[in-house]
Amino acid sequence: MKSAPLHWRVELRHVTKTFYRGRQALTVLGPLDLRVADREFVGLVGPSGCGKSTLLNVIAGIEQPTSGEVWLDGEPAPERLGRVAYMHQRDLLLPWRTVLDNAILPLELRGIPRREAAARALPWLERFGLAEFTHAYPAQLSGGMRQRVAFLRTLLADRPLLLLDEPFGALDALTRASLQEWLLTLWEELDRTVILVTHDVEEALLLSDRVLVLSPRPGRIVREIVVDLPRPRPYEIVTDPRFVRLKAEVLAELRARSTMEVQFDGT
Amino acid sequence: MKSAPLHWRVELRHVTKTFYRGRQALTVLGPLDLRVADREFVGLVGPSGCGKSTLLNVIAGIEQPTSGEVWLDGEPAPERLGRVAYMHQRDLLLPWRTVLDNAILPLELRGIPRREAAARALPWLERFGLAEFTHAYPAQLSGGMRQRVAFLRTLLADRPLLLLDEPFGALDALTRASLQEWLLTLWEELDRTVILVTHDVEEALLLSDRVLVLSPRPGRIVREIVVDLPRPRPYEIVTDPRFVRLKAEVLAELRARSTMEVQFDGT
Amino acid sequence: RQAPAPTATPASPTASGTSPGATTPVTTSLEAVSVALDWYPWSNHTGLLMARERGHFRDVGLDVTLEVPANPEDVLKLVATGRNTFGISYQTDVLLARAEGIPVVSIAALVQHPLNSVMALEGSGIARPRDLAGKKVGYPGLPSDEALLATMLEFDGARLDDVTLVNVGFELVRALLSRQVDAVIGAYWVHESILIEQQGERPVILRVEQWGVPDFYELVMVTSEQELRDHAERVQRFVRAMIRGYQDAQADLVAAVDLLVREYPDTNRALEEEGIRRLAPLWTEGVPIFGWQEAKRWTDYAAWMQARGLLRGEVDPNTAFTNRFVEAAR
Amino acid sequence: MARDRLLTRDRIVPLLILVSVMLGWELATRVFQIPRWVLPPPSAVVQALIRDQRLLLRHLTVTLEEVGLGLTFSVLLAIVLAIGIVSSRLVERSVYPLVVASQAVPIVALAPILLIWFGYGLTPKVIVVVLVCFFPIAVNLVDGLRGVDPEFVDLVRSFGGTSWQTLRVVRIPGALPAFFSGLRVAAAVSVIGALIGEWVGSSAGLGYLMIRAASQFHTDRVFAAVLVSAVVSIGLFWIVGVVERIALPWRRSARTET
Amino acid sequence: MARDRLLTRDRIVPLLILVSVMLGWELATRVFQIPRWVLPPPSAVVQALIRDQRLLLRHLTVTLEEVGLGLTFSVLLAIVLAIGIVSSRLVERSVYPLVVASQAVPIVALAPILLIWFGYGLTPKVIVVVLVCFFPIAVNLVDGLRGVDPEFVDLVRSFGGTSWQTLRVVRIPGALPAFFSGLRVAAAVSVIGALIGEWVGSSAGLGYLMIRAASQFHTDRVFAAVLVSAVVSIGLFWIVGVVERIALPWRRSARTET
Ligand SMILES: Nc1ncnc2c1ncn2[C@@H]1O[C@H](COP(=O)(O)OP(=O)(O)OP(=O)(O)O)[C@@H](O)[C@H]1O
Ligand SMILES: Nc1ncnc2c1ncn2[C@@H]1O[C@H](COP(=O)(O)OP(=O)(O)OP(=O)(O)O)[C@@H](O)[C@H]1O
Ligand SMILES: [Mg+2]
Ligand SMILES: [Mg+2]
Repeated sequence: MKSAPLHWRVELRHVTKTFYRGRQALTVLGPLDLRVADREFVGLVGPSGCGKSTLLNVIAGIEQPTSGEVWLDGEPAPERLGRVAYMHQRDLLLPWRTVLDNAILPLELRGIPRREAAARALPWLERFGLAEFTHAYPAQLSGGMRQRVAFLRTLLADRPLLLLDEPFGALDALTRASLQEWLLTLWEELDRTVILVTHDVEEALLLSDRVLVLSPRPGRIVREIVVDLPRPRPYEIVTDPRFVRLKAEVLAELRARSTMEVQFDGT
Repeated sequence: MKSAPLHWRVELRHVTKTFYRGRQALTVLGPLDLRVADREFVGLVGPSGCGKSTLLNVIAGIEQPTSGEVWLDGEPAPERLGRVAYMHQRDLLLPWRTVLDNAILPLELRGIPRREAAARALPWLERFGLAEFTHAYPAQLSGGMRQRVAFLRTLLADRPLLLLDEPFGALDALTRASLQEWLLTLWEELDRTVILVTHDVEEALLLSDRVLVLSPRPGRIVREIVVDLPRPRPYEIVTDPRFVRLKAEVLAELRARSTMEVQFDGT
Repeated sequence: RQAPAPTATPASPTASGTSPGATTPVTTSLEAVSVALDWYPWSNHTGLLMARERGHFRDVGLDVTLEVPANPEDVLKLVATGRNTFGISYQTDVLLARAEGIPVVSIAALVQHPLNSVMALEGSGIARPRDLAGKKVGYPGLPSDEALLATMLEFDGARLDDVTLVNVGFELVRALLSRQVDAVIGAYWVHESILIEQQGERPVILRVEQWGVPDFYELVMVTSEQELRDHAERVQRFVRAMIRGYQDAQADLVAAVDLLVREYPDTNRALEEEGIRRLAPLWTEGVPIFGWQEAKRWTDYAAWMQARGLLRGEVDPNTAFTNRFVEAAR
Repeated sequence: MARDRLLTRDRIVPLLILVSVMLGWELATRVFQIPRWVLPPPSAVVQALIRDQRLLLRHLTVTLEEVGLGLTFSVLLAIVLAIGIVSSRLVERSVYPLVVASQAVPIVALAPILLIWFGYGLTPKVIVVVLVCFFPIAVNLVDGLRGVDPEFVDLVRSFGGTSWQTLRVVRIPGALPAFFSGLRVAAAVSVIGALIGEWVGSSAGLGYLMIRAASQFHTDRVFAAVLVSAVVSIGLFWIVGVVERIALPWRRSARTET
Repeated sequence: MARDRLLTRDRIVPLLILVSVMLGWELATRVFQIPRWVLPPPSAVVQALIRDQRLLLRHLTVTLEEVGLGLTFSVLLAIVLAIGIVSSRLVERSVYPLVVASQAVPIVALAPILLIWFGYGLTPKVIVVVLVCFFPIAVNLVDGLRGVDPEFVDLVRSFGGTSWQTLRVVRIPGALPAFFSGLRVAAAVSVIGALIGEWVGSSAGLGYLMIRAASQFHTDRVFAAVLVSAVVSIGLFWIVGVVERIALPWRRSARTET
């Protein structure tokens, strides 16, 4: 289904990121090289605090790498804000906007008239089970509803590259499954490239062409697992031996590098 | 291990909750009766927006039910603020407090001197992988780190009843497993009662004595599943046929009531 | 930017409200001029009101607006820049202003003697300046009042150091009535004294010219040198009409106060009735015609100011005033 | 039901307090024999209020016009300044100090300039009102525009929003609560701005009336005018609150999101 | 490196702007022949500043004392009032209107009362400064205390925190940014408060100096004093900014949390 990439959608060349707290330096992203092909679906897993969100920030252009370069579409892209659709880990709904107005924000920023934008968003709100809350303010939503609005907002941004940071973390299994389907449909039919950060290894394997495992801070890619399972992948695939093997592989890789031992002994 | 309860820790008697948006009424919690025994571990699952968080708010006393009564420890408890340790769905870390000061907030509120409180909190910060960030501000933490701080804060509140709203949603599998262990240890050794809201059916089944399935809004208890698996339950139990059956049962119950169909057909 | 032309007198927001100007229909032939008043309208302004009311200004082709700036000192600046054609100011200020290069000239004396005086309350044991020794004297914080008091004290064998000066801002009477101070200087014996009486107290008044201060003109009508150069004839017409106004007022004090109260309904009538009775004689006391100024008074007063350190630099008092308009109006 | 009773109590008790303050004041003036030319008893003030009602009303109209115009221009000026200051470090460093300095220029220095350049009309009064009012709005707006959650800004930037769009979509809505704080302050002090402005040469307005009444020892009238000014201040302050509630519907709805 | 250059540019350009403002003003006074007794050219003001430096310094000390005391009391008063207002609906309804009304009382009405009750010492000036300064602080503090995220309040309540603890732990820290906005405004206007206070009757202070200089047509000295006042205003404003940065370390560290 996927043809060989004409170029790399995203290319990170030896990127590192260091934060400074006062005089204390904290390197959160080790030297990291990453290439994502056009139309590829890449999953990113790694321990909490390893720099996944930072990595997405860097790709989106919100943060600049401390060293290294980010290339987009085969060219260096020192200024790359607005070139990707980025769903942040926090939902970041603007509290003074209704659900609808939050969702259509990216359209509004592109100068699309409100009527047209709303016409485009409303069917999606319906599908995402938010129709009743079109004119509600974020403070009146449940956690999962907020996340759905943020997800919709990202979809509406309509960029070839999607960066998703834990997009379904606050959703129940079913809503999650439903949104995952949407995401896959979009990806397949609209030729998107997706980088998905998730803590759910099953989710990563179900959706991705390739899963990258990051080490604890400073985050580096320690393992690349190509998910050579046929698509579409029904949920039942989780019991498929190949799937189980891949999952065990990812978990083992994560466990091997975990800094946090499971301490059963002692309170 | 658990003896028969002397009384009900928590008892909800025909509780409902209705919100008003302008003149529009929105009943989010159907009439709901619930009894949680002392030292019981109850899991709560349900579709997003069904009223789980609202239910915990009502139990904690942050919201009053629109009708019905909440009893604690065998007595009506119209004013029950401060009687439970509640971990909200959002982390709610105070941005002007460091990690340590956020964690010891409940101790501070009980008038425990800062030194003593810090002495109590520091080993936990260490165990939770936050030692390096003791004096960092929340804005400098990753999503999962924030959640860990919020969890620790709730543990330090040191109340017999724990209400946990998606406590591990932002954590990777390993960190999550580690914290789950801590939670179980605490629960068993310190005689806590736990009500856990989670979207992860496996998590619910792994940890709980009883899993309650809520219907979509307005949330009612539509199914009660007693998890009659022996403890301790290693993670491998997920492949145990009994476990698989329970999980299927819960999922089926959820699916049966889902308002959101999985739509594969049409973009 | 230079100030706008003086003819462009702004429409007062209240031209149709309290401003008296509105009552007279303005015909196109009239020339608009304005007078900056020294203070809110009081009996000393009745001459101008009369001149307007009885049509003297109209007869000479003038439409006169009266305006009250914030600070008495600002009058001279407003006149000098042409914002106001004429202004009511003090002899002291005219000399001070000229020393600073502000080109204003006095064209008529409005009051022939000082009104500023030392006031105490009866029963305070103060009957003459030397009695002030060891007492507190309130004043508005102005150097000229310090000089006046110093002269009076020295004239009566005491010194300024013997008294405690207290700057009471603009609350002279209240400071005195409340016994915060034993006496005040800077109050008019034809105005504040009456306020004191109205509160049921009896003031003791020490007039400055009786205690060593050279006699001077409390209030004078001023205009700018520019106006004198360019519109001498207009000034002449103004002075002529003004004099007739003051003559009318002097001839019928009751009508004058009536007019004041009519045009400014928030006037304290009892105060002004008594005030004009004491003030009116001073308009012409000892002079052949209203407005006359003696050169000697100007030179003596300037010399006194210089001696007291009030006036720095060279000021020729003879250029600070002119009698030619008053004389021609005779 | 309990709520209704509470509301009523909430209205009655403050009224009682107000009445007792008045009574206390009345009594104090009598017991301590405070002369009326210092502080007239409330009874005298109310009498003056009734007696001079037409006078007060006429002068009030003038003052209200100055206040209205002044507040309008203040808001406009403050918005322009604040946006300039937050948008450009250059503007901040060169203009902000001047803005602050403007708050230290007393009327003594300003009055002659205002009169010479703008005459005795409405303009100088409006300028004084603006000078008094624009500052709290501008400072609050600057702080508000700067204080928005930086992640919201990042969000808009990540969608390709320009800095102008960031301003419109995030900073300005986020700064509105602060803006209204500033506006509240401005509304309350606008009246005194007009009173000061009227002191700079005028023939009408409550400020004019006060000075004249004070110089003639009509202290009851002074306080009647003060009372009217105070009511106007409170009224404007309250109006800002109402406008704020209408302009920020999302704040009303904010409650425990979970 | 680029950052350094920018910083330098950021310092130099405003200076250039200031200089050119000065030059423009100087030129204007010459070209349009604005008389120096209306608006002295900056050269004359600077000359007066140098000539009268000792005089100015002496009076400045007095004014600074009034400002310092006034600001201190303003902060205390504002805190007490704001906490009272947000804690009790009763206090809000009975006291807040009076607080707002206080902003409409002009000095004309106040002067006699101050004079008779407090004499001519430091007290009445400090009172005037407080009257001018406490209000913006109080309003901002009230709005700030009310504006904190209600979920934070719920959090503390759910841990059994009393309303006093909620105030201490959540409301006050959350209101600090708003408090500093108010304090900034207060700092900038405190000087003019002192000048007005001195106008009520004093024997020293920049306000006293200005009135005296104005009465003698020493306009250059008036403006030298204005300049000093402006510098004090800017200085106080700046100090508040520094204190704020120290008091709110978490705001500096706030950047994209992800
Ligand atoms: N502004 C900042 N200042 C200092 N340190 C920061 C800052 N932002 C992030 N960090 C640190 O960078 C590290 C990586 O953070 P990041 O948010 O990328 O982690 P993550 O992989 O997304 O974790 P999680 O799965 O918990 O969301 C963390 O240790 C965090 O404390
Ligand atoms: N303050 C409010 N005003 C109006 N509606 C509200 C308010 N708070 C919550 N709701 C509504 O109540 C319903 C239940 O919300 P709640 O947060 O309890 O859901 P939840 O079960 O926790 O969902 P999630 O799993 O997504 O967190 C939602 O439909 C939400 O929109
Ligand atoms: Mg993250
Ligand atoms: Mg929830």
